[in-house]
Amino acid sequence: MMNKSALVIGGGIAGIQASLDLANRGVKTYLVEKSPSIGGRMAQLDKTFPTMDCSICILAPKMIECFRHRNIDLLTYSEVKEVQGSAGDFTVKVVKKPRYVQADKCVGCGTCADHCPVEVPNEFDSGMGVRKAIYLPFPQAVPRVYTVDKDHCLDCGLCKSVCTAKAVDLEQEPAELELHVGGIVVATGFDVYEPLRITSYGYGKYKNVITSLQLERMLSASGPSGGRIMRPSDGRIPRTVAFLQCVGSRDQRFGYPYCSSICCKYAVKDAVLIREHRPDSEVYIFYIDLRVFGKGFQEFANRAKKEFGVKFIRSSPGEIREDPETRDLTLWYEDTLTRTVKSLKVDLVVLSTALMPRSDSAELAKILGIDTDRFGFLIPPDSVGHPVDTQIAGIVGCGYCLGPRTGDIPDSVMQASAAAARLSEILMSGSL
Amino acid sequence: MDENVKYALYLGCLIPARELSYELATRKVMPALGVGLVDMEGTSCCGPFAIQSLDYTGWLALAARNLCIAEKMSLDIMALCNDCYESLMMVNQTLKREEETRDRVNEILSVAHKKFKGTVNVKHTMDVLCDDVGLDKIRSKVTNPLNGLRVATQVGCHLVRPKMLHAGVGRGFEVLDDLVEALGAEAVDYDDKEICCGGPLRDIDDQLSRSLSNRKLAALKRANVDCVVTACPFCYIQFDLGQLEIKSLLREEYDIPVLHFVELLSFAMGMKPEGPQLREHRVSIDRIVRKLT
Amino acid sequence: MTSSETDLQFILSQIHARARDPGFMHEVANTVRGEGVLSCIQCGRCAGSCPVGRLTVKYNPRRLVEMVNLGFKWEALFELSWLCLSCFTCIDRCPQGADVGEVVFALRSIAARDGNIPKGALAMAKSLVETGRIVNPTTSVTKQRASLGLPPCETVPEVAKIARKTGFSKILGLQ
Amino acid sequence: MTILEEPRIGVFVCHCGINIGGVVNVPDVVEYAKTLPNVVWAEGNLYTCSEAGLSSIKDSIKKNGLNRVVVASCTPRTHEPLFRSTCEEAGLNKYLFEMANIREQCSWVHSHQPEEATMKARDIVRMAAARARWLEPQDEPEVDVSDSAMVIGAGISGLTAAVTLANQGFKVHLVEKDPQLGGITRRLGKIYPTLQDSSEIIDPLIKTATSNKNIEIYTSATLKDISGYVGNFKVALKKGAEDVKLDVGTIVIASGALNYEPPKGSFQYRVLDKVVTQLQLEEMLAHGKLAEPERILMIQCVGSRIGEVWTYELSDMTQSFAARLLSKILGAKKEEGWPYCSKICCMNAIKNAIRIKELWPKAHVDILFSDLRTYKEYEDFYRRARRLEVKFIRYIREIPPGIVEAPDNKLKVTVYDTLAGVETEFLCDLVALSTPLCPSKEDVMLARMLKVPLGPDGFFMEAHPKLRPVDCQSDGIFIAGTACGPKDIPESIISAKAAAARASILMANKKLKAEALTADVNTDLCIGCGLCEELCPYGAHKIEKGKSTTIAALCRGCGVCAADCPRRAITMRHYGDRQILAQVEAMMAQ
Repeated sequence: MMNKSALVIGGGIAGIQASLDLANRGVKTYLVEKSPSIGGRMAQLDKTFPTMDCSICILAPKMIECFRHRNIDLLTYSEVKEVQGSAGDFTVKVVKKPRYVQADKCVGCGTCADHCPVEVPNEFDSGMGVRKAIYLPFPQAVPRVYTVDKDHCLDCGLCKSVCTAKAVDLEQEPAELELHVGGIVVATGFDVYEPLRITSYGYGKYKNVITSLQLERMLSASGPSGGRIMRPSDGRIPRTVAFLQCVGSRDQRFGYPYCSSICCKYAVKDAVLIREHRPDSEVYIFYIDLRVFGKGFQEFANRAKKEFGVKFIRSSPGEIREDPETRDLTLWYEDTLTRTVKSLKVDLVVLSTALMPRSDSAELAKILGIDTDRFGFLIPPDSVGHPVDTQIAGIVGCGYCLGPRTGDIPDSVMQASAAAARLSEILMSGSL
Repeated sequence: MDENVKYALYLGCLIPARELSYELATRKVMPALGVGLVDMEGTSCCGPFAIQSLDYTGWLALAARNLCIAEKMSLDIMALCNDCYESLMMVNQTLKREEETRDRVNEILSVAHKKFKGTVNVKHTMDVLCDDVGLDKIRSKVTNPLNGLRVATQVGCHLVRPKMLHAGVGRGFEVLDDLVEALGAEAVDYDDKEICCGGPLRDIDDQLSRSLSNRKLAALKRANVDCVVTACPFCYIQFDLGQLEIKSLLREEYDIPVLHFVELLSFAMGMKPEGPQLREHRVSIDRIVRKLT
Repeated sequence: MTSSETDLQFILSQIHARARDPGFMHEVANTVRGEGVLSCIQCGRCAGSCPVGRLTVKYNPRRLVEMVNLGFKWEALFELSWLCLSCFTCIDRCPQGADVGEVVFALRSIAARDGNIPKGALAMAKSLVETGRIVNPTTSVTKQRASLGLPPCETVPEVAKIARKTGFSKILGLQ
Repeated sequence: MTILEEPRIGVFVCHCGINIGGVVNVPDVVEYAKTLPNVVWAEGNLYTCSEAGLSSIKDSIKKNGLNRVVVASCTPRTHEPLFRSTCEEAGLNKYLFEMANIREQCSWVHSHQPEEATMKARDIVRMAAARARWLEPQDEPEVDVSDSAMVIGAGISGLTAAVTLANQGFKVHLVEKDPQLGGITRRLGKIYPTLQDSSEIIDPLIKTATSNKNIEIYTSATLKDISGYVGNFKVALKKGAEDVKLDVGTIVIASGALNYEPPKGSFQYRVLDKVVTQLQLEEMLAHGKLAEPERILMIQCVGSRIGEVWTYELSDMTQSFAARLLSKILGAKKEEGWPYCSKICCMNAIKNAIRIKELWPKAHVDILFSDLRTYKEYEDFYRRARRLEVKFIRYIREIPPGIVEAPDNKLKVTVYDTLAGVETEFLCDLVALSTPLCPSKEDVMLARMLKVPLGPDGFFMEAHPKLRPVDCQSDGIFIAGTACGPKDIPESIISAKAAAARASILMANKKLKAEALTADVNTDLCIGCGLCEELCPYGAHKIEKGKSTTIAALCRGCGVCAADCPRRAITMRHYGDRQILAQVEAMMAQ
């Protein structure tokens, strides 16, 4: 007898969509998210391409829907520790990490954070802004419950004393719960490559060389700079910006050989946004092959070129040099289409960095007993005929944890629905 | 450090023929730092780039022959020249790695009654100074600290880059800076520091070769340094002799003294330069010597 | 850096199609150190790094590979490959491990095999085979060495034997 | 329209942390709200949407006998459903809830003018309360959803969608215009990147579909008419000679796409017989109709990415070259084709190149590309081709390759390689043009029949390109596979399964609540002029017995009919004139 319930691991857009489709299909769904809030990577983005929707604005309703859905149990700040059984009858051990804040009492007022004396680099802003040691990852977080970051907490107890709801409980213990589900959806997403090994680009050495995710946070109204693009070195608004594509992607030596397949698109989008933010700015995109495939993308790239005057240069620059006084950057590159070697002075360089597996993906795969490819992404045994199936019946994958087999947000959403369909097939009629 | 480190001294052909200053300084300094040097009998040229390019197997055999001599002495090789180092090191690693190449080369070496076994390693003088001697010991041996001396360094590509490729490890271009600072001098950064001196194009496209060194010298001038030190005899010639050529052909005058690092080290250790050493420098180093002694 | 007048002339000279050897890519790819030509995706990181490329458009490592793959043997062998410094910067930075710096060695060895060696390189090579050294001390230096008690630089006949055996002598046109 | 019972309005003003409270003086707004007509309760909440805030609303409904609720906080777009269901939980009809947006429309945009912002917040709350007085309970009409689906098209996507639905126990009618199943996939010999036979994928699928008792297959069938609405579509089709009528709850469009045929003469296509499309080459390979070639040359982006001028490339070129270029551009006649990137052509070309290289290692294969888009893990595929010595040459549109006949029936192709800056010639046995997938003309008819829109690129348009990639704007209709735009096989399968998932949700729930916000016809006033039927973009109005009626399930509440009815016989539920006027009057009042 099939247990008509499911576990979804990962609360990004893929996990959210899969949960909603399953729940609406009448399947009791447990959504387990490792971090304090669902939302995932999409919540970090400013605008989405090519419609230019505000990312969080179209995501938030879905997050709330998950939170409110009577068929969905939201288990945030929790991790899957053990999985046993087979399709139709899995037993899953989940550990709820202590938030040191009682979810049922916290009203999310933020008074605690106002009083907390500890400031920590904010991972949600990919290290650019700061948050307190008791924090809400971002304003639209779901659930709206604060979390104490014990690694940085001084145990001063200020938060406890100022909390009118008496929600803070610094003695909270981890809780383990056991779930019985019929199927499992893995949607753990991706990490972003840190281009430290590509020394000639000076990331980490030159302040004004940043990654594309850091730029997204800067562009975002709720980001560390309140939607203004600023040079980390002096806060000046850059006039000339250069995007470098394929940093860590299509790279046999320092990164990953595959194409991350979203970088060209978001680079074009960000370039247009920068031109809109500051019309007198010059934006260059250094690409190898401009991969703006998919619905509406080529057309958008043409507009970026014609209407917004974004400059496209087919080249992968050799090196970046920093002027020690002004912190301006000089790119040395060959324009491969005119075959001339040139140098270009810019205020800000944005590295379109590769997407890579979650640091703990191998670990999770082991818990689930499924294979990963040589990078650590989930790999469907038959990636053509059965693109979301893992080699264990009843365990399916969707979103970027399937690696470069996935593309952008629509791909993830489709895979999520497809994954939901696979489980429905199994749970409703036992067809494996 | 181990008190009786010994190395087979591989001079190559450029140094003993043109740069006695480097050889003499090395022969004085290394023992003083507790590094024994033993001369190698009957070594030939290492088979540098020009040759490597023309006949791959020939290059392997040529370098292997020199390695065999060190194997007989059962001593690791210390090479003074970046090209020698690069050439010997790459061949040593290739032959240790690829069996059937090794057999092919040994077959050729039979005409010289030699056989490559792969029992020794190849090091550059700078490696010996950093690994075996160590910066601390060098500091302790400095009797005449070079305080206030602004020194630019030219490491030379083949000391750094092949190592990164073949051994996967290796010091970056900062290796000489560390050593120079150990002598109390100031290591000055300058544009195009990591760029080639242009030496390899000598005799193939002199004009290009010159414009490269010219470019670097201009950068050195901008950084206004007292002198530039090198770890490679080719970079040395390119800068030292090069300044004369550039002066006459491009009408650019720089007058930047060029020294082998080991020379600078010897001064810091209170040793006086000998006659030939001074005469050899086409750009006079008197200024530096006076400053230091 | 903008193209100088001579460079412009050079570009124009390239625009006319020349006789090509369609098998050249294959030949280079199967020569020692030449495999790189098949890994290249023409991203241009090497050209953006090459010290020579910054001074002249006569040498462009990326374009060199493209010319090889198109089969333009003549350009590849005669004009381009000898301008490489072998400073290995391109190898250091190539994201594909295409190692143009290595490919150059393959090209030169092919050129040498066909007896095309620039004067400078040829002189060095001959001196090496005949004396075992590329640079030989002048008589005054020899004296000086003796007076300073430095070991003499004797010639090494074994090198000639080896060179004969590998066929290097023949390449150099020595008996 | 009259107020049924004396309204008892409760106003809940949200601080939203500092988002509102940091600018607007919330306590002041609360006190002000208390002074408004029919407001019997007003309070401030730190976060009205938090569990605390919500329970306070529920308590207050009971304690103070509220029969109208106003929440002054953020946007209804994200939070109205939340507050509505809260009211319902407290036994209050959800249409008696009204929302006032004092964040997006007030505190956020006036963050530097606290006083003015507070005044504006007062106005917004006053207007909301005024409207609340006139709110009426509404019940949402329930529609039965038939648990059978129609899938249009039996290619890889249609088959996948059908099987996925049938496996969940739904009845599926699979309609295919061709005599046999399998669509374009059958024409492919091999599939990238695995290079397995396409039959390995398609045959088992056809077998399961034909053997599944839940699937009714109609081949050589043509759709005649589709009417009705979500849950209750009525389909008329012709299968050969016989007429078939179907009642289905949902529809999946899997009509696929065509392979673009270049016009006669473009790249000498249909002028020289040795110029073929990539698909034709594929078939030649599949059926062993290709003799060992010396050289085959492939040209990418033929008929796709039209209208792209790479001016940035022209800018820096040497004068003499630019001149030659100009002549070419002026000489070249207007390209025909599509503006989008078909995204699968690069991999297809590489696939065939690899096959040729494996069959005849001596043969040369050159691929002329403009950007090589081997996205995702297909980069490995590209690398594999390079290792097999397939040559990739970057050409540009402005200098299209010239093709002429050459002796011993070869073709001479002249190409300008931008990466080498060299123009060169190739003698080849065959030239293959990589043409895009493009929408078929029949899609226009189909779209009209289904009353769903096509996008600017001619493919079916999804409800939202990011978050609803397989839904149509009209409920109950879903898009699978290449009908929505170029896709390769895994992507088609995924989208088909996704479409099935979305359709299954509707059918599994059997019933569907329609929005109460619909047109309401006053039959006493209606003269049956039919203007509403004509204007309604959703076909929600029908004239029956001389009077207009509304099909609630189709009505989107857009209000076009109400605005244009000459007799003012139509009003919109929940947005009646009185309710709107009350708001306007409240705005004017001080």
